[in-house]
Amino acid sequence: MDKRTVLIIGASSDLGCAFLEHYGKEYDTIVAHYRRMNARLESVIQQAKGRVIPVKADLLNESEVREMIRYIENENAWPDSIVHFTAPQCENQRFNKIDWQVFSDEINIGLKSAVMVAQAFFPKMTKDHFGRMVVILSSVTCGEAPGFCANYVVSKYALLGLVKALSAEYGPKGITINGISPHWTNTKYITNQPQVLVEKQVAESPMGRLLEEDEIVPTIAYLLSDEASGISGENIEIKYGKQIRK
Amino acid sequence: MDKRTVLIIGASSDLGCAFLEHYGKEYDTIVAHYRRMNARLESVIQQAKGRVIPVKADLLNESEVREMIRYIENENAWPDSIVHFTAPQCENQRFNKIDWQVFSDEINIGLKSAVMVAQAFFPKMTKDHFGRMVVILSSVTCGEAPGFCANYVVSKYALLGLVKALSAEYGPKGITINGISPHWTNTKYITNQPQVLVEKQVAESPMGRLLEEDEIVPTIAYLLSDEASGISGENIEIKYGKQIRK
Amino acid sequence: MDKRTVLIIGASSDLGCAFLEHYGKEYDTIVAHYRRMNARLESVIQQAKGRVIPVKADLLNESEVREMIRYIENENAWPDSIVHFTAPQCENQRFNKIDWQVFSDEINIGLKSAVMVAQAFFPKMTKDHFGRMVVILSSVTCGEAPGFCANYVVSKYALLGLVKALSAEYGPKGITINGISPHWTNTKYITNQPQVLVEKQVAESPMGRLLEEDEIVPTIAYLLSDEASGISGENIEIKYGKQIRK
Amino acid sequence: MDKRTVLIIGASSDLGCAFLEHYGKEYDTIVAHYRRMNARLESVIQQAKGRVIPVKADLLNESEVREMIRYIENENAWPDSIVHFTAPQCENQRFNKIDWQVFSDEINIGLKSAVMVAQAFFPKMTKDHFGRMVVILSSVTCGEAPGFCANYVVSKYALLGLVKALSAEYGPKGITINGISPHWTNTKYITNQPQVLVEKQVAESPMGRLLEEDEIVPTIAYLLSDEASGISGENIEIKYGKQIRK
Amino acid sequence: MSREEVFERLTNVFREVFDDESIVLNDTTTSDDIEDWDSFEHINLIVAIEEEFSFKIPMGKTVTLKNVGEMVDLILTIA
Amino acid sequence: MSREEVFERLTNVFREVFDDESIVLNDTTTSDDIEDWDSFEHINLIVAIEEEFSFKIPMGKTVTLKNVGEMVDLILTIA
Amino acid sequence: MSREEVFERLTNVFREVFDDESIVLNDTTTSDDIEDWDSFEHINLIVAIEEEFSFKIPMGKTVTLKNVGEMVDLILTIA
Amino acid sequence: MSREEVFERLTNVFREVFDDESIVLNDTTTSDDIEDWDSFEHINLIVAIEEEFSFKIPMGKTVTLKNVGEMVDLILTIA
Repeated sequence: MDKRTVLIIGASSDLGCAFLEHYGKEYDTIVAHYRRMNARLESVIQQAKGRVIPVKADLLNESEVREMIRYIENENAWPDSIVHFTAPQCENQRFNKIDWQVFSDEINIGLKSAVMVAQAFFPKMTKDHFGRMVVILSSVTCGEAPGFCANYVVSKYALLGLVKALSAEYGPKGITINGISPHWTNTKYITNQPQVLVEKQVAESPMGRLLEEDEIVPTIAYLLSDEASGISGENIEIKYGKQIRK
Repeated sequence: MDKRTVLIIGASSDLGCAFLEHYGKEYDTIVAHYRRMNARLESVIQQAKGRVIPVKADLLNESEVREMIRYIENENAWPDSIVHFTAPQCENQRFNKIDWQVFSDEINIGLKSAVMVAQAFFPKMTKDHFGRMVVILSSVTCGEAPGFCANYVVSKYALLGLVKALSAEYGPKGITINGISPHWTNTKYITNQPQVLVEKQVAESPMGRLLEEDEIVPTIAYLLSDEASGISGENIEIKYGKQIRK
Repeated sequence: MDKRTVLIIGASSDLGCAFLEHYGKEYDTIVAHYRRMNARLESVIQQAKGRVIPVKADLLNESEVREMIRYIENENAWPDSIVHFTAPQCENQRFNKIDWQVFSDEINIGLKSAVMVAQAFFPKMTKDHFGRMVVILSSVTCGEAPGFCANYVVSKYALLGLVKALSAEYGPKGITINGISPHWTNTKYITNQPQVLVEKQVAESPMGRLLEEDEIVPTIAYLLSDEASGISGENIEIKYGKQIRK
Repeated sequence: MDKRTVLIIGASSDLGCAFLEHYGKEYDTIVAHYRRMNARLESVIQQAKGRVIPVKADLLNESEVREMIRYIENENAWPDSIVHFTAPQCENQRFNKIDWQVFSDEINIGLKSAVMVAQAFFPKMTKDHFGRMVVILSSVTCGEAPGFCANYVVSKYALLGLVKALSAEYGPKGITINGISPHWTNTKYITNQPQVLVEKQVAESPMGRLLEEDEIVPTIAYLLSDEASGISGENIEIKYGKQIRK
Repeated sequence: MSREEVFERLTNVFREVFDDESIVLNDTTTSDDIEDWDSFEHINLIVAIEEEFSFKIPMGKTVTLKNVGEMVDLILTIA
Repeated sequence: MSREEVFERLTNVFREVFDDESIVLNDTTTSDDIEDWDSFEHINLIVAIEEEFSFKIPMGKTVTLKNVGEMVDLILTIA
Repeated sequence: MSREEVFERLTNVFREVFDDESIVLNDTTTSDDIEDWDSFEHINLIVAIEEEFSFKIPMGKTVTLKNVGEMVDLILTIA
Repeated sequence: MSREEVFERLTNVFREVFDDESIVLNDTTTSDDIEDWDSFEHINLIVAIEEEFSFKIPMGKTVTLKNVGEMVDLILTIA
């Protein structure tokens, strides 16, 4: 690929910003979708000196997503790579207390936005015989799932299904799509989990701590690289990390 | 369990009828949901001599599902076991030609109906310290997925996620929930697949034929039995079958 | 099948005895391999009134295994079903402290005995177009493995590989082979684990207790049944159990 | 890591050479194990100008492996990274025609050599709070296994078990160990497969061709990198590849 | 704070969390005695107790604190 | 049916399936020459050919029939 | 090469591969008629036929060639 | 048993388990201070302590007991 364009869905998330801080320089154009602008994303945009095209959209609003897609097309910013970060805040709740609306919203924020974006940009990638997509899933899709967040588990599995389906369909055309499944990571995403839950996770984690952003984003960058052309349909669990000398 | 009540969602499907023909006798009460009555289900109902409570509902219609649930409660036919057969007809189609509506409908027929029914009846099962649910998934959830039916793959993965989430949450309460994933089976479900596709499947299948109903339903019956109390959150692939002597 | 013959490798284990106590009656002939006779197996043999053919062999000794096979052939007790229980006592140990001899012994007790027995009796099953084999694996083969028992994990994975390889090769011939993977079960097998480890397992288990034998053996019986002809190459985890009313 | 040392077991294999041709420059010292020297490895050694320490050993011969380890220690060439390529030539054969000796040899070449090398060098990695190991497995460990090469499937599963066991035990100490599972790749390894088999594989492969070395080795390099500290115990399937414009 | 006082306030916490006014606690009450006391409600219970007595239960204790007697002792020593 | 006739009717089938009027077929045309000829369109092509010439392509042939020359021969021999 | 000759040589190939002197082939013999004719022996059969008649069976055909009549036709046309 | 005595006997247990005569314990020693104190050695440590002081450490405590000060307190209260 001579010129590379990446589309980040959920660029305002901590992992989205971390990815751009570490690897934004590798892209000629960065389309950064966000719902609410924040200081960190703003500074990312500044440092990228004009290579970033920010796009605001509420993923729950279909017409805003269509609008976003049309805008990207008009800007002629066709992405060869897509990274899909969507972090619906997940509060623990008994299954029988969860309204269908909650399931439905998470499926729309996660699966529907991924479907719409892929449908919009995969045809161009097909013509170019090259494309990459990485979907941030979750450790809940690896092995045993946790209880009391059925909405979250279901929406992540639906996305995993999309990864599996599209890898089979687009692999022969040079487009790869993979998931990554990080364990609890030190981001604002976990802030509205009760502290006792966080401590429980930490106590049970192999490293005895939350993971750090820079233990997650390099794998995204690798999966987007030319070199990773052979990997598609995988769901890579990220669970360990650097051993900080005592 | 002294008296057993099973709820069949999609009892009018060939597998639903086959299950009742083989194992209906083991239940004191059978709640048979259907969308369109057919001759096979009618004869099942007759043979069961009054032990069957038929309930009509379009799973795409939330209020009809609520109505069904209310009816079952009023009949005091609380199920200790639920089998979820839902077979949205799946035509092969390129991903980028599939409207979101198609994804959405399959998710509503499959996931939403399973969620609503489980939310309605798991609390009673919890009080009884006993419950069983079996969700019919598909071989597309085992290993590599096929291309050109992303809607189908995604909706089955969403159901797999539900199986994983609920097994973790309800296992300690004596409720098991499992999936079974049959390969292509000789039912009317496959009739609107192009014959060449069917022949391709047959050619690639280990037995060199479609599977038969009686190679699928016994595993459902086993998972519903008292003896299977230890198995939950599993997705059992069914792929082989009887070796018919040449 | 008119007359059924089952071969139990490791019949003197608690699970082996429990299986025969519950399901021995379903077999016309039971070939019960053991290394050390014990009271429980003796009473099983007595109750079976002459239907049991006991065979002694040290699985670490190739010639004894050959001898056992020859004996079974001479007795004309060709098994249509094989259950492989082998429980090398597993002490926790750091990987770098484990001699290769320990790996080698476990592979010989487990994998080698399974290979020799399958090679001896699968050809006859092939001619009969019917055969069943169940290999008792372990929860260490499901998802994340534990540390500090690499020899145990490796030997169980080798057996899992055998299950996968033979299911593909013999499935089309009417022979199924599956694994079951129970979590910690209340048998003498766990007695030489330090109590603190057992308590740790119990604390982390979904039922808050060790599993009981009768939560394991029914699944073996199901997988050996005619009805289970469609299931092969599966590894069924057993992790939950009956909810004993408080 | 300031200075990096990699140990390649099976450096004379095509993938071993390809890895060194692409990534050898990233290592200050390369310990290259081989059984038979060949032209390609020789030229790799030359180009690396003195950074390569070649070591000859027959992995079937325990004392030669011990000798190799002692030699590496004496050279003070403690590896922080190990890549384990072992390619026992795999001829298709019916299970019941495969001598145990064949299983045993493959387990010794694969598993035993990996165990001995890891036991020798993981303690030093533990002290350094950093280590990497990549084991080349095979697509036979992903999903359904093929028939008629049970020895190969079993030996690869045993290695997969080692990957799982060591990732759990050494992950907290900063050592990662992962497997990669390439589909049929264009190397001399496949030369003694009958051409009809190769053509069958090609016909069934998503890219319609064998994979190329440079579609495999970059993932090895990534897993050895500092950035991949979070990934351990994974088995990454490599199945797709660059879409060569028609 | 007297042991009685702790019991009284703790009982109110339990009644709120489990939404059950009939709950009566004593030293020997455990998670087996209260049907709904599962891993989910346990977290809510911990959070509620920490609020009520405005202190943090040291990690590790939380997971295994399924006995009211121990809870009271802990509150008396730490809070 | 003459070889020419088969070519003519087959060309129409291809143009419909791939929705591309510019397609011209000859004996050496293969799936490599038509960008959109992937496993999905191949199924549609087989179905369309079977309809057009009202015959069934024997299984096994279908999967590997990615060469127009072979298609024509097959149609001439079987149809 | 006459059809008879092909049958004769092909029969020898089958007898060797399946190690069964009693095998007699005719146009309608299929993999169903020979118990041991499974996917593994099929590969060996293809290899042996290619050697015996020193020609290569075109890919795709190999997988589906489970009928002796077709084999003979193929050999006559290609070899 | 005096706190000093407990420290003395506990120190010996540690030195044996970790095979390191140089180990010196104090109230603030934690698993972070002893390189080899991982989940495996922790189990051995618990077992050895239970033997040395012939008492059983209540479940739940074992997992989180990674602080020598707590250990000593526990031993003094229970043993």
